Amino acid sequence: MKKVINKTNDVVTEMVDGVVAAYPHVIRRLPNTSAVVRTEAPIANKVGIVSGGGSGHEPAHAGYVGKGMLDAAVAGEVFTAPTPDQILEAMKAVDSGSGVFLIIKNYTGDIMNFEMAAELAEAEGIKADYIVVNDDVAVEDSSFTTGRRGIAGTVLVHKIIGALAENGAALEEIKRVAEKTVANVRSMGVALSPSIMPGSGKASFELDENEMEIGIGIHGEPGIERKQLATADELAEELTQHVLGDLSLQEGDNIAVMVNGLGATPEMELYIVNRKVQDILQKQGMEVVRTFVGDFMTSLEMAGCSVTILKLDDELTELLQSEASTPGFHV
Amino acid sequence: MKKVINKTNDVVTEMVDGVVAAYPHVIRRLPNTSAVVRTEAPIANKVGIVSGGGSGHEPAHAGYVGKGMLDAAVAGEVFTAPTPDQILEAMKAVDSGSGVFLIIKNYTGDIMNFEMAAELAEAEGIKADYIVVNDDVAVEDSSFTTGRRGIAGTVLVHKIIGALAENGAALEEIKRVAEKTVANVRSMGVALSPSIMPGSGKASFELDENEMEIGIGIHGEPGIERKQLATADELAEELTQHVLGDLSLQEGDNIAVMVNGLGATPEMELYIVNRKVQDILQKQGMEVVRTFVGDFMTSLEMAGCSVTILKLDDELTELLQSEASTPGFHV
Amino acid sequence: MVLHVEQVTAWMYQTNDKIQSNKDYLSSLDQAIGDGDHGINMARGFEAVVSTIADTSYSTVSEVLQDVAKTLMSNVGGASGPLFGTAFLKLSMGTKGTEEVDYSTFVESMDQAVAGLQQRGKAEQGEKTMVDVWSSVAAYLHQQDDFHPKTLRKIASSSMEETKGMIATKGRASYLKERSKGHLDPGSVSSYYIFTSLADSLEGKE
Amino acid sequence: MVLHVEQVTAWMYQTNDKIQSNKDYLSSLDQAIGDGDHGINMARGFEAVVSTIADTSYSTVSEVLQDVAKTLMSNVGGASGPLFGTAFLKLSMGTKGTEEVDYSTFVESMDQAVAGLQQRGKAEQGEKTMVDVWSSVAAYLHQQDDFHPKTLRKIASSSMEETKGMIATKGRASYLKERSKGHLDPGSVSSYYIFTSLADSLEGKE
Ligand SMILES: Nc1ncnc2c1ncn2[C@@H]1O[C@H](COP(=O)(O)OP(=O)(O)O)[C@@H](O)[C@H]1O
Ligand SMILES: Nc1ncnc2c1ncn2[C@@H]1O[C@H](COP(=O)(O)OP(=O)(O)O)[C@@H](O)[C@H]1O
Ligand SMILES: [Mg+2]
Ligand SMILES: [Mg+2]
Ligand SMILES: [Mg+2]
Ligand SMILES: [Mg+2]
Repeated sequence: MKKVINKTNDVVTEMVDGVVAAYPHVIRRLPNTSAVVRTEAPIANKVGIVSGGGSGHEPAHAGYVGKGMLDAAVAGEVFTAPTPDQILEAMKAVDSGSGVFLIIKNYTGDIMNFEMAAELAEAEGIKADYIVVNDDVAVEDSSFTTGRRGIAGTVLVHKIIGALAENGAALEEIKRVAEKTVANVRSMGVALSPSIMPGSGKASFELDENEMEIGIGIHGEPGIERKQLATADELAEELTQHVLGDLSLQEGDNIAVMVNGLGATPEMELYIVNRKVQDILQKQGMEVVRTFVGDFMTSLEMAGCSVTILKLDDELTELLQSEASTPGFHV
Repeated sequence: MKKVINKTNDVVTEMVDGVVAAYPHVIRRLPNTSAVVRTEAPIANKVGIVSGGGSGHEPAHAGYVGKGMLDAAVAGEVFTAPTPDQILEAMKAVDSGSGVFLIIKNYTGDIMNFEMAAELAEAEGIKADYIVVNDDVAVEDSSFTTGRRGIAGTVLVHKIIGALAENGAALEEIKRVAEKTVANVRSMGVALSPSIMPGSGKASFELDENEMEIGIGIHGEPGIERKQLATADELAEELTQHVLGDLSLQEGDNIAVMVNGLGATPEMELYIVNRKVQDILQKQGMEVVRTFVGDFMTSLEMAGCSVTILKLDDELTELLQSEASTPGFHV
Repeated sequence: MVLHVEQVTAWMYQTNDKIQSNKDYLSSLDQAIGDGDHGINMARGFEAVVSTIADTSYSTVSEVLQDVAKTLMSNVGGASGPLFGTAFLKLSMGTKGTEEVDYSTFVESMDQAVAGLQQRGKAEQGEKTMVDVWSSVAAYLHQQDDFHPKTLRKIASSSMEETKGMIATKGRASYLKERSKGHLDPGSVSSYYIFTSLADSLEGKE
Repeated sequence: MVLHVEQVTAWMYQTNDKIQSNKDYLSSLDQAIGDGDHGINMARGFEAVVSTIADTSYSTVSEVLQDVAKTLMSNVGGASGPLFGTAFLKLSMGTKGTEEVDYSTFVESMDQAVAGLQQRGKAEQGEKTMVDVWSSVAAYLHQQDDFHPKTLRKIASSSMEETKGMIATKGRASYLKERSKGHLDPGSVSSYYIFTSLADSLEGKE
């Protein structure tokens, strides 16, 4: 395990220190927590937007704290949802009296810890509501399953909801738009190599020299198929078609696109994938309003990428295009 | 060799297509070249800023084309300086009559191709000048050597010079500030694993399971020492001290810092390094005006990072802090 | 038999010992069908539990259990943190008011713990989660009128073993569908350590 | 002997054949002391050269050499592109005006090629670059009064082999300092292919 770290137990706390040390004008760390909040928080008359989850997905989530996105991000241990008390501290720090909205990815651990935090916050008189993001079409969504996982599409939910909150929208309004956004965002990823947990030094799964896993989860959860490594065009085609297949899009629809690197894949390769993704979308008559290419929701040093499509109406388009200025995301 | 590509011969041209397809509102590709220029170029009364080099360093260089940075970037084949004719096309496309300024990294191939392009441009009546960036303190700088290599510090030169050109500065003024910037920027990197050339499928060098190479070049050129993998703090200390040792800094000096990922290293680890870098700088009484952490000048899928410090005076501070809005860099 | 403060603290020390020495084993179980952190999570949690307990003096069993719950809740995270936290919180609430806890009070509080787990995690028995061990132990306790450490161990063990044949439909292992079969559920193995440690402490081990 | 258009085009076809079949070898030489792209660069360049030549009809040697120069310049990149481009451009300029090129004209243009290389790359002999082969060949040609393909081959080969013992002080290999010793210089090996191919074409091979 070749990692640039100190003690494996300290990776999260030292990482949070390093993030705050990089952007002291944008964010600060809440004492005795691994939560990071905007320096200006709480902002009067603004609903506080809080996200978070296990670490290892950087720049998610601390990198998205700032103007037009999150008011706070709570970092759990590597691949482990943060605890309710930490989330509660973040909620308290960003609540200006207008309430707090949580953006949660659909994993059992994340939901339970964030829900408990919301209950604790409400017990302390803080209005709280939340959305669960479940964009990963690799997982079947039915009442007999735990449902689709939340992956890179979450970043676009941060963007949309962050813009809305920045405009001063009320908690109910935020909930409505969040539901609409989640209903319209879909993603799917592929892994070429696993991530390695700093704690155990173990790979999250094993792949042969010529294999890839289609539909991978961002913690190494299994996908839908393990097969021979394909070309960039074949991969782009497979991911994009899966994603499109789960969205009812029509010619001329406005969409946003994200080609997300999982950590170790060079940006060169992400752009080669994007070339084909855009080609497919153009042939289908889609109007791509905005594209994001880069490492946005990673899985430590996993090699691979994901494709996300968000279907836009006028309201979402305007929110997507409005200013966001955070360490990890700019519009 | 697990790469998300199509044909190895097509990686550069497809990558350039993918970049342009992602940001059609910011950049366009010059027909029959691998040069990318700002959509608005040439901009009246503005010196055109052109950079470039071999591919495999993404987001360098196409990612830095846009407001407040480059007017054009020319992509060579992987790790191979672009040819004079391509550079010339880029120069012609961005020249508004105010001349063109080239930012070149100090490698034999880059210098020769860019110099030839400058000669060709001057033959066509375009005023041209250039700067050679040589920030890598891992290499001895003497008249008996080819001198220090240009690495991540180049991105800060793009930023400073881009801001100056955006303000309408003349070519001579740009040359003066470029020389000052290059005289004050120093970097050093470390590799934990090599990059792999798509063309040959070969690793750029070999490292044992527990080794690292201190002072690595961004094409896998050798550094100053190969040794046992160290902790993040030890690495940060070693890189930072080398860089500081080559800059005459005094307590209270203003500096900018870049912790740059070489490609495959998770952002988490870059932040852990940054924590220590900032700690060292603070203890030495430095005023860190701005920090950049991320993948800015990569070497395909190389694991590792570099540390860059730019010593600032008032002029450079103002230029550093002014707006830059490009796909790969924001201030 | 009744439960004293000393037995309950011994229970926690025992649990911590087992968790720490099986940390890698638990993580490897989770690596097979989850994300590989269960051992790390539980080791972090119970290390915090024993350090809290060591620093505090308690007069009731309920107080010990409340500290256990709070410490797990704020140190474990993931899926198992809120679940074990909830389970111990319910045990604490169910045993409130008395210095010692008699058998029937413990059995009732176990019912509440199982209900709490199920409310939090929305899992039924048979979904290959820790609920399988907790509800089996609770059901077994109902059939007795006092603690029997040996049978308690047996029930904890057999219900843990049974998760091996199950297909996960809750938690991270559920993404594997049929492929989750043939692997033990990590949270059930931790729960097994918890109940064998209870048996140990009832037998007087410290 | 004089050089005709046919011989010069044959020279280029021969060179391309050798470069293509030694592409991986050249890259592996460059991998040892450079960045591993020399074979790829040269293969790309000479593939373009032969395709340009195949599509064009020439009346003078100089015209062929000018197309070679331009094609290498705009297809190779890196260090070797401008250098080989410059060398062939100087050969083209030095052989201008006549349909056929006689020996002394060729020798003079080789001097100009070496001077051009040195001006562009700032390298002297002994710095472990292609200059070592080009200047050795030029010096040898001066000692003769006609082409001797076999000795030409020998000189090209020995000067290429000599780079093995040198420490690089120019180009990417210079970063290795002493460690560059014991490796052939890739650009010198390509240059060797160029001059053995010239010998081949002088012997009538196509
Ligand atoms: N919905 C649920 N109800 C009850 N127990 C669950 C549920 N989901 C997961 N678990 C338990 O949690 C264990 C995994 O815990 P852990 O690995 O620490 O958390 P995570 O899955 O978040 O990484 C599983 O083995 C299972 O016993
Ligand atoms: N300054 C120089 N003068 C002459 N030849 C040089 C010089 N620098 C490099 N070379 C030649 O170029 C060759 C390397 O070419 P190539 O690998 O294609 O370019 P790059 O080094 O840019 O990757 C070296 O083997 C050497 O012969
Ligand atoms: Mg986990
Ligand atoms: Mg090269
Ligand atoms: Mg787990
Ligand atoms: Mg080379």
